[in-house]
Amino acid sequence: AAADKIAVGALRFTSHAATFVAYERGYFKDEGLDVEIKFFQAAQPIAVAIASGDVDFGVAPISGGLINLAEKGAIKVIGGVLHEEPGIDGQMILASKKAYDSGLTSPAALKGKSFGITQTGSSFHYVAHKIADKEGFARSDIKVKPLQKVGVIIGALKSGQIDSWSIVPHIAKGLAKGPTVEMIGKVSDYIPDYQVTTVFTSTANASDKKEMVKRFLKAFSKGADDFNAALVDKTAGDAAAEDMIKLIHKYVYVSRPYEKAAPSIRNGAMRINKNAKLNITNVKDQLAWFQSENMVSKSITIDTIVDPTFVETY
Amino acid sequence: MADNETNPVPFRGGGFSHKPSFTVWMMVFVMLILFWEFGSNIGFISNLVLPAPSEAFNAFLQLIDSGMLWKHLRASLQRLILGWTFGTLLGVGVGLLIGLFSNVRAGLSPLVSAIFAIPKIALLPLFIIWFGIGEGSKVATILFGTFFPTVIATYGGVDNVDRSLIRMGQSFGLSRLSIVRKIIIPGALPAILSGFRISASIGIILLVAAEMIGAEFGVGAYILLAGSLMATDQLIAGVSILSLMGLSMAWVIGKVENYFLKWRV
Amino acid sequence: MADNETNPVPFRGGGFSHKPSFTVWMMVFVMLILFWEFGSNIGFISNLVLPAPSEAFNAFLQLIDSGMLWKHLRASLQRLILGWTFGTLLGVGVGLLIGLFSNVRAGLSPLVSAIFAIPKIALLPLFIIWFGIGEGSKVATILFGTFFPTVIATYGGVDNVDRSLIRMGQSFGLSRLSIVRKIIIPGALPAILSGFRISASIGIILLVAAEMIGAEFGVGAYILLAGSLMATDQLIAGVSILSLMGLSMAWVIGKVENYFLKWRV
Amino acid sequence: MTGIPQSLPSSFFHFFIFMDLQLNNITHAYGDMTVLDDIDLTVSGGEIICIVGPSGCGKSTLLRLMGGLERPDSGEVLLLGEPPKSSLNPLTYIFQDFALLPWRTVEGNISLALEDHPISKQESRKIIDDVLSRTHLSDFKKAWPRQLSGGMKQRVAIARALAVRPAVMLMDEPLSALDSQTRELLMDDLIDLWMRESFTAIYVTHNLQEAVRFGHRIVVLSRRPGRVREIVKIDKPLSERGADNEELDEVQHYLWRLMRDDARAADRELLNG
Amino acid sequence: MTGIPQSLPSSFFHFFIFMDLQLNNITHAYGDMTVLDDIDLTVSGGEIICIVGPSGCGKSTLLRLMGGLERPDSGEVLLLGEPPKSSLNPLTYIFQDFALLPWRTVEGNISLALEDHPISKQESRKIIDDVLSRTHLSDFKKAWPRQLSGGMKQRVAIARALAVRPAVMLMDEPLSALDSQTRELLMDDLIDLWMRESFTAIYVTHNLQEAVRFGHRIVVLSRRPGRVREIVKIDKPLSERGADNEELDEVQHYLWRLMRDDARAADRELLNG
Ligand SMILES: Nc1ncnc2c1ncn2[C@@H]1O[C@H](COP(=O)(O)OP(=O)(O)OP(=O)(O)O)[C@@H](O)[C@H]1O
Ligand SMILES: Nc1ncnc2c1ncn2[C@@H]1O[C@H](COP(=O)(O)OP(=O)(O)OP(=O)(O)O)[C@@H](O)[C@H]1O
Ligand SMILES: [Mg+2]
Ligand SMILES: [Mg+2]
Repeated sequence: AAADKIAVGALRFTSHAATFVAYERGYFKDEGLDVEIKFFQAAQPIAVAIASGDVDFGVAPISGGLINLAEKGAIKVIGGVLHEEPGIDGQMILASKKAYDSGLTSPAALKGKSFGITQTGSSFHYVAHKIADKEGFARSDIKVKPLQKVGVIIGALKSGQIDSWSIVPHIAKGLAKGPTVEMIGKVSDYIPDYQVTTVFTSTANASDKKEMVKRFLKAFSKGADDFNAALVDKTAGDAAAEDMIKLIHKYVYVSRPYEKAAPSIRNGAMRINKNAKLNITNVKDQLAWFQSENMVSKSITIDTIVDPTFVETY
Repeated sequence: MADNETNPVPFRGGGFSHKPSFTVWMMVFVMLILFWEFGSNIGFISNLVLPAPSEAFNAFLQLIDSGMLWKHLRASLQRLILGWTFGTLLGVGVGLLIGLFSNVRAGLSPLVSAIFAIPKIALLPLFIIWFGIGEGSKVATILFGTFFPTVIATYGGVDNVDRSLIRMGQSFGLSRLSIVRKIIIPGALPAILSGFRISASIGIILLVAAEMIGAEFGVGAYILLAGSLMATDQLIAGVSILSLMGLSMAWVIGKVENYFLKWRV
Repeated sequence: MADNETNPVPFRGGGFSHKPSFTVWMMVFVMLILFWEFGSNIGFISNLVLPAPSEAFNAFLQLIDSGMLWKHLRASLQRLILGWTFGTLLGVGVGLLIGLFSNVRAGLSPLVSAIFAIPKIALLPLFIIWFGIGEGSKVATILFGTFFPTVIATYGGVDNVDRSLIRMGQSFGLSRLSIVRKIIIPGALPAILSGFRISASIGIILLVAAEMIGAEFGVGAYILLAGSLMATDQLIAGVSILSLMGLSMAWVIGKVENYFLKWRV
Repeated sequence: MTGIPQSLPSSFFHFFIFMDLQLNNITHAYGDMTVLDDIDLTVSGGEIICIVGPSGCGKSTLLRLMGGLERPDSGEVLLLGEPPKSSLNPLTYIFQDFALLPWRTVEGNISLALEDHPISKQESRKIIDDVLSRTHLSDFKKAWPRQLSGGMKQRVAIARALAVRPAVMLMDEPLSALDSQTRELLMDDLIDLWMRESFTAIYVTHNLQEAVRFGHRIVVLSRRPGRVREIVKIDKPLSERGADNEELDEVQHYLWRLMRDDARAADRELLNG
Repeated sequence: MTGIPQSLPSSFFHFFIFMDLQLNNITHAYGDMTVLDDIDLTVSGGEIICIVGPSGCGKSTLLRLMGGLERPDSGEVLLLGEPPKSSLNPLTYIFQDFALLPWRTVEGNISLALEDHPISKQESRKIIDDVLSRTHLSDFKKAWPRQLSGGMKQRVAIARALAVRPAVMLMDEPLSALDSQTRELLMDDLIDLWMRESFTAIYVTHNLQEAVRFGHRIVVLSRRPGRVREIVKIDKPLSERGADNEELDEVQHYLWRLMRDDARAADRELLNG
């Protein structure tokens, strides 16, 4: 039979590596999928493109937009991708040197401080509120500052215009090495088992082409396994790691020479869930948070968002 | 003498002038809204991204009810008015300099073209460093965005002023300043005002970019949030507010034109 | 007869015309770059967001070396040229209609002000639905963005055409079309070309917005990526490419002006 | 001594047919300032009517009404007879302020009037060359209007009007910016032309000498609001109106007195209130 | 019957002082078309020079050079004597194309010339009222230029020039768009003015009658390139130059023949190639 033609939306980030690996190593072909990767500059348009039928699969964090599109019956979350688990470096909480010197040495002191986020309703926003909840002060006591872009937040943090921020480890470590930023905590202390990103598809695919979706997830997981083995668990040896970095460099940091790109790719590697299993407990928590912040309708249930029939959930 | 046919001289003149008609505009507007509502209802317009106007209107009512409208509006209007006023004032000033002095033109006009083409969004990190994440960077974004089109419109207008009128001014020994104030600026005014129409709209558009940075309130912030939540009814409500702002600015500029250009036919 | 003082008649004329000077521009440009480099090196300009020009230049060289420059440029130029050409053509057309017909003006000119003020970014989801994620939506973004300022510049220009020349055309029994082609368009041309300068820059800016949607290549995509990777040197390199594009467009429009407006002083 | 250059194609102005123009009770006002008050006038085909009157009395306005460029507030302007086929633009103006397109050369300004008609390129070039040589502008074919002197601009306007072979000419001070000898030459030219083709003309002028030289009838308008004060008929054929003609001088003096009295009355009014 | 209105403040034109103007070897070209060729001319203070010459011979260009609006390619224009203190703008133009600002009313166009000087509002209003009444435009104080007839525009230009109390007037066909009686009135006005104040004037005209009426000397320019062909001096004082003056008629005819010969020569040249 002729291969199914599908399009996968991706960003040029290491977190999308599973797609690239599955594509480069022919895992999609093995499953009879003729994949075309379509690149985007932000996660949001991928969701819209899936809703409009231009793209079949995408990887993105749970966001208000995703939930609302799901509510409209356009998309379904079918699996998990990035995940935080104990024992592995996860997202870190940072403070500007200025704030640190004036007493912001642990997340408990965040009350009344400003916290950088990209957008209202983004994962950074969620993290900030979870910290407030756990430390026992009102969410509104953390002053979130939407700054749109990671680069902008970094600038603002370094120059002390915001007091704090949370970010993936390789960026956090890089920043903390400098003189202007200090590390003050870990996100995993506040959100254990954080399901950072998920893989999703259109509702039509999830309900009518279940078999094709399964094949996609199979190939995708295989790519994830290779990636984890090469760069996260480092069980595959240096040569495999090198190969993996070279493969990813075709898609990420392309405009930089390999020597410069390699460390960034290596340090940026985070675990991708095996078999795309999904921490639905955390997804529920995220949904509840969106609902408590009035960003999505209170009547939405987890079933509206997630189709749990494809992968293991817990 | 040939035949006896008698005809009135055919009227060939007239035309090429305008009577404003509010009815026509209302008709167009109402028809558009009806078409849209109808299209949404029969599914001809996908509800996924473009909700029916009635839904958007509901979102708008909610915005009023919640009392947020005024907060958003106040914050945005303040930024817009500050940024636009200084942007256009500076723009007219620099445009005049470029229009008047060969050396300034040679040095600055390529610079204007070069910098104008830089997306404000790419400059946001710089703006934050320079102007902070408070009101400064927001006003600066709008100021920057309205400055350049005003410069171009102004020096285009100056270039188009009738040189023989300038010679007349010189012959009466008018100071250079007087010539600029009394001959060049009024002569370039139609072009400058046309530039204002453009810069006003650009200023409004840039509210969204400006309010990307640490804005709690503001129509742009409201739209950004609606966009990231894919709350299309709110998005359209927010966008409609911007449209209304655009309409109001255009209306004001129209009045200003009527007043200052009444010497034209 | 009073005294015997003899003076040449003081020269009062002249001025208010332009000689282009490439040297002045080069001086300004080189000085700016030197100032920037110097400022970066002594730390006066924070390296945090604005790398030294030399670093940006290195990133640019890398871009050339990797052979990506041409791919990015080709993709962007194609979108820009298509979008800008159709945007301005349509804009001039609609601008003429608004300038010529009272009813069209009454119906459309408020619409133009209303829609112009809508940020393209808010429309992106719509564009994806309507035009897909291929070239269509990218070209549409640029087309949309350049259309509105052109409309405004064009009807501003039409309004400013000397009515007595139109009467002359009518007296010679010229058809309405001829009057438009031979009197109104040439008369409005300075304003239209000035509008082109503005719309060209806007088109370039919108490359970034346009290439947010599923663009693999393109200067805008390069800038977006550099921004999200915080690669400021690449960001500045990308922005410089846009600047250069802005400069080139301005240069071309300058040549077109020289040709079509040679009847002016 | 001058007249039409020999090179003029003989068929060029052949098909002039008379067109009558009739003005009934024309009244016109701008705002609440009445400019023309109850003007009645019939211009027979082939007749030249000169209109004289003080500055601002409504002469140009009257021409605009006749040419259909403006609509009278009341009254009507009627055209009797079919316009001749050969005429490209039966009712043709020469504007007081020249109305040249600054973005077209001299040549281009003239061809503007021809382009809407089914004329071959070659023919049109011939017409342009002819009218330019008649107005002594051949050297300035490619010049922009801004490069022309005042008189030259006026001559371009005349050349453009001649190019369309008008059946009725509406001339608004067509020679005002010209020196006396150029004026004389062009006047002779016009008279020669009329003698061969008998076009109809309404000729606004403030030069009484021109008026008595050129007009079959001379309409004297009063101060604003313009009323027909008197119509002076001159029976002498145009061909016999050389310079130094006693009879014409007398008419001219008569006209002059007529207008001076009007002016005096105005002054008196001014003094008394 | 006309002259200066009684209301004119007697001190108004009191301080005219003579200024001499001297042109040495003036040559000027546009592109490679020589327009003025080796013009030598001295204008004494209080003298009125009329310049006549065919259309396009360089009269307006000469005025521009004298007024410092353009620089001659070679030669120099010298000014002898201090401009009088009372004069707001010693060298003042009346432009051939009026050069009115379309965005200022009649009043505003005149006040334009006054605003740069330290004059009280009241005084300036007085000056404006005076020059407007002298040009019979008082009713049109608030009118826009587009609402004026051709002649009225020209009168605004004259009024504006009079308002700045010039010591030297550079007049480019200042009466060309006016009917004969208005022209006569303004001419009388100018002559009266000159008799009281003896300003210097360079008066370009194509009306020979005006030239012999107004000029102490009449400079006849040849066809382009403009050269001084002849300078005719008229000794009769201005006050005695009424209408119907034999002597003046003779000069006028002499000038006319002079210029016609030039024109004929031109025609002959044209015919011979
Ligand atoms: N700016 C210019 N550029 C090029 N040529 C010019 C310019 N101004 C004038 N000329 C030319 O110079 C010549 C003299 O022009 P000028 O206006 O001085 O004539 P004039 O004697 O005033 O004529 P007229 O009586 O018709 O007003 C003309 O042939 C004209 O074409
Ligand atoms: N568009 C207009 N709007 C208002 N008033 C006008 C307009 N056009 C002309 N007028 C007025 O109408 C009157 C007659 O003007 P018109 O141009 O017909 O005079 P004219 O007889 O041609 O004078 P001239 O000999 O000075 O050219 C003038 O008083 C003028 O102010
Ligand atoms: Mg008139
Ligand atoms: Mg002249």
